[in-house]
Amino acid sequence: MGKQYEIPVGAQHISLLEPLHFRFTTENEKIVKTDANVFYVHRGIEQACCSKFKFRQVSFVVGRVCGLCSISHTTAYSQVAEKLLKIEIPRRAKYLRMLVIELDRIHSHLLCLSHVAENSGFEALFMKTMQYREFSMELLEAVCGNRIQYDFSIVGGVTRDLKPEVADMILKRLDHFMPQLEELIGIYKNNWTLSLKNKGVGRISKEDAMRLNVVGPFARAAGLAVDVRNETEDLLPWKEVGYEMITDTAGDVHARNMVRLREIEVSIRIIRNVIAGLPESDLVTETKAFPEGEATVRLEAPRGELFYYAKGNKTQVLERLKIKAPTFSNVAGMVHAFTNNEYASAPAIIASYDPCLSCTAR
Amino acid sequence: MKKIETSLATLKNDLASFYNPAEHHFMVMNAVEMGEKMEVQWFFCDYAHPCETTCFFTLIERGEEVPSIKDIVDSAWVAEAELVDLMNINVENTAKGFVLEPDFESGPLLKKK
Amino acid sequence: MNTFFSAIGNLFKEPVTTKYPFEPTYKPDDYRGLIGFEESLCIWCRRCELACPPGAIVFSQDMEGKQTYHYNRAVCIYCGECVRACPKEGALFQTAEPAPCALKEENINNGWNQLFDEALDSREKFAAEKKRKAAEKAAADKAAAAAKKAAEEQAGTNNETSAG
Amino acid sequence: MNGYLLPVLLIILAPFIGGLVYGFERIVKARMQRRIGPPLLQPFYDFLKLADKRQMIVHSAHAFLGIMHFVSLWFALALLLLGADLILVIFLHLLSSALLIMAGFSTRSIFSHLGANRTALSILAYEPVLIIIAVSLFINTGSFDAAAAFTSEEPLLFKMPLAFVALLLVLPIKLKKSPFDVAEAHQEITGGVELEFSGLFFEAVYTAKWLDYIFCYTLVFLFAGSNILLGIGLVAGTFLYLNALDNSTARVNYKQMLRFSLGIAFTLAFINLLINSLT
Repeated sequence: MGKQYEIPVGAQHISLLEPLHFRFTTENEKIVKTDANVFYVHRGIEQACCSKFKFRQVSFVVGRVCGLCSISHTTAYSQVAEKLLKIEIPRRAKYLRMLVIELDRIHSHLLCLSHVAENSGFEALFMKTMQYREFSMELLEAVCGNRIQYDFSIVGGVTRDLKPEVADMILKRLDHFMPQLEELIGIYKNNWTLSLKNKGVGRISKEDAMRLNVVGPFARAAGLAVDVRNETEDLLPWKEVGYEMITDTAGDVHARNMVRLREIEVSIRIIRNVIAGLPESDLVTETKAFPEGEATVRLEAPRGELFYYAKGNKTQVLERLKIKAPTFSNVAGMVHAFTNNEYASAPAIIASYDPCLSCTAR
Repeated sequence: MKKIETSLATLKNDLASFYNPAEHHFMVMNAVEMGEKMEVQWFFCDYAHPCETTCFFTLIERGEEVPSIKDIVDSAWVAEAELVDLMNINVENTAKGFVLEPDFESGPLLKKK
Repeated sequence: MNTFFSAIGNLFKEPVTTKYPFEPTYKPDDYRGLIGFEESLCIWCRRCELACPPGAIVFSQDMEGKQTYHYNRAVCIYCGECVRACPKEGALFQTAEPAPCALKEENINNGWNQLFDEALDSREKFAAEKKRKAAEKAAADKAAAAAKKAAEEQAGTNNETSAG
Repeated sequence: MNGYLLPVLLIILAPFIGGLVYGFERIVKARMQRRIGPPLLQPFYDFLKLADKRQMIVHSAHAFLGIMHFVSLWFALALLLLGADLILVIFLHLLSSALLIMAGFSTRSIFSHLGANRTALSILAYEPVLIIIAVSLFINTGSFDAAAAFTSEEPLLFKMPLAFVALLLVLPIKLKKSPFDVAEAHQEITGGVELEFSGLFFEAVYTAKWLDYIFCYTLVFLFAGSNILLGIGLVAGTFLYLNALDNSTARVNYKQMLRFSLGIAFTLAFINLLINSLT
């Protein structure tokens, strides 16, 4: 029995992008116990949404909960508000929402993959992934007019239409990206040193994933088939545009990388189908009603299941808005999966969870 | 969304008979202010397609102790700790100070009087 | 192994990074940039101010009732909600021009807060003034009416008396 | 006297040349990642910027050990360039690393401790290989002096190619390059022993890295004997190899590193030694 060391990682650490704090108890650099504190950035967004902002403005406020999954938050909120207002949005708006969500998923997954590479000590792959990610940012800018804060969904529909030349540009860029994606899959799959760092590391079994209610690619890599796109179809018709569940069985960092890379392929397919089958209709359903009653909405953000609960009281301001971010569900699983790993692989494991603490703490 | 009313006394029995880790997925806990009382909610959903969201809820007085469901749902401690700090609800066996600093004024999400 | 040789191969390729401030980056034609305002078309309904999520638009009003449009590019989130809310085509529009950086001298945040409060104040004052004027006018009207009535009554009595 | 002019000049200019090598390496690395990269003199700009920083020291012994690390490394380099006994040079180099390890353990920072720990482990990984190279040198030239290698007519590379391969395998450990940069590992232990140094005292550790470049490339140069063109070729090849390797691998953990260097590099060097001593 070696001497126990306590290694604090965070709230500021080179390998962390987000303000979270882990305290690892290690024996000869082997982690035996983990404590976590993930709430460093409580911003009171829920309180602001229920007091300061009108319900139509809230979709812009919740977009600021997170920079990466901005569109997921705005869409989820818009859907919950539409449920409260009891309106159905036009089909074209649904398709456009799916388009932007999937483009966003590509860029979020590539960002996560690049950070896994960086935290494994593979700076060149980080640079390469970031270089290949640039196309998705430009496409989002072309579609939404902004690189990060899309402000694309509003209550009742979407703000902008997809211009034909932009649609052409998306298809062209996706064709250009396909060989690059193949190259990335090759590197992440076959690079020997990277597999030393990633294979068998940060494992979570399917039973533990189920017991700890893990969501997103984290759960799918462990073989737990949980994806909101597979479960709900009332709000966005995912199956119509070629959604397919991606799972792996290993449950380690490598499996998470592979799940993300293959999900990018699925996203590309969805985007192509959306553009091919874009229905003609209005963009927004206008209504003069006020939100009333209770409603919940689930949506698959890049990191997993996003859950919105809202309660309206027939005024401009909501009574209560509850946001559950994907990382919130993963906290218990995150803490669990560190045990019996080398401290040296801890940064790569953290990055492979793809934690989004701004979402979690709100 | 299916809403099932329960009470503090029967909550644990209800959840134990309902919750099956292979079928259901615990999402989050939530509390809504209803005047003087508070509505505490436990959200579950299915892994199946089409999925159904189930919500257990109960009305409590302010300051009343809510039983913890940690022994039924393993990952519930995060949601419970969040409610304790943000909504100032008294949950069994859960200390303050996970979501906010321990010396922070508790209940920032409560409506200002 | 492939990565090893591609790393050496990369030595002979152009860097993919752009020298951003010195050469332009990609920008779509309909980039969400600064909000433009055409005063001659504005109908002063203030719907943009109500719609704006961060409160980057405010109207002040002087004592004659003339309104002035104020816009803060540092508070604006370029969502275009004001343009959608505008009932008059062309009065508000979104340009593709990115906002310039805010300088310290502009005092853009505190100055804006002050301006915002002052604008609301000025409107309240105008409303109060209007109310006061209306009340005055009503009082004057009432007085005038009363005077007229009195005069009429007077005249009536006069008539009566004259008649009598 | 004339023969000493070049080594002495090299010794005096070593930090400066090392800085240039480092600056050039940053450009090459950036190009390998398809970036533009910093200007060539960036290490010196960093140096000047660091000199301007507020100096905070953990305790005086810590700062002193940092400076001594630099001084002893320079001394080891000087002896190597002057052609002194290779065993002496290697042990002086070991001493300089030991000083850094002591500095690392003298603070209370956990990252500094881990860094010192890992530095000690990496010494365990590369030092045996260096010693075996020195012994092979003795067998081949009849002397431990580095001067014997510098003046040897036939390049040592042809006599002990496996030892050269072994050296190439352990150099990433010494120069803290992927896949063996466990001692520094900024994503894990944020620089390790360097973490607690600041300002002017960090300069010592920072510049010592530049000296390490010169030290390692001189070791490579040793294999060319008196053939200067071959020597330059070897150094350039090694430089390219190190950077390409750095850009195509992830960091392995210290156990894998030890297994690799003691299992493969050490064996290679040892086989070479056996062949040399038998023929």
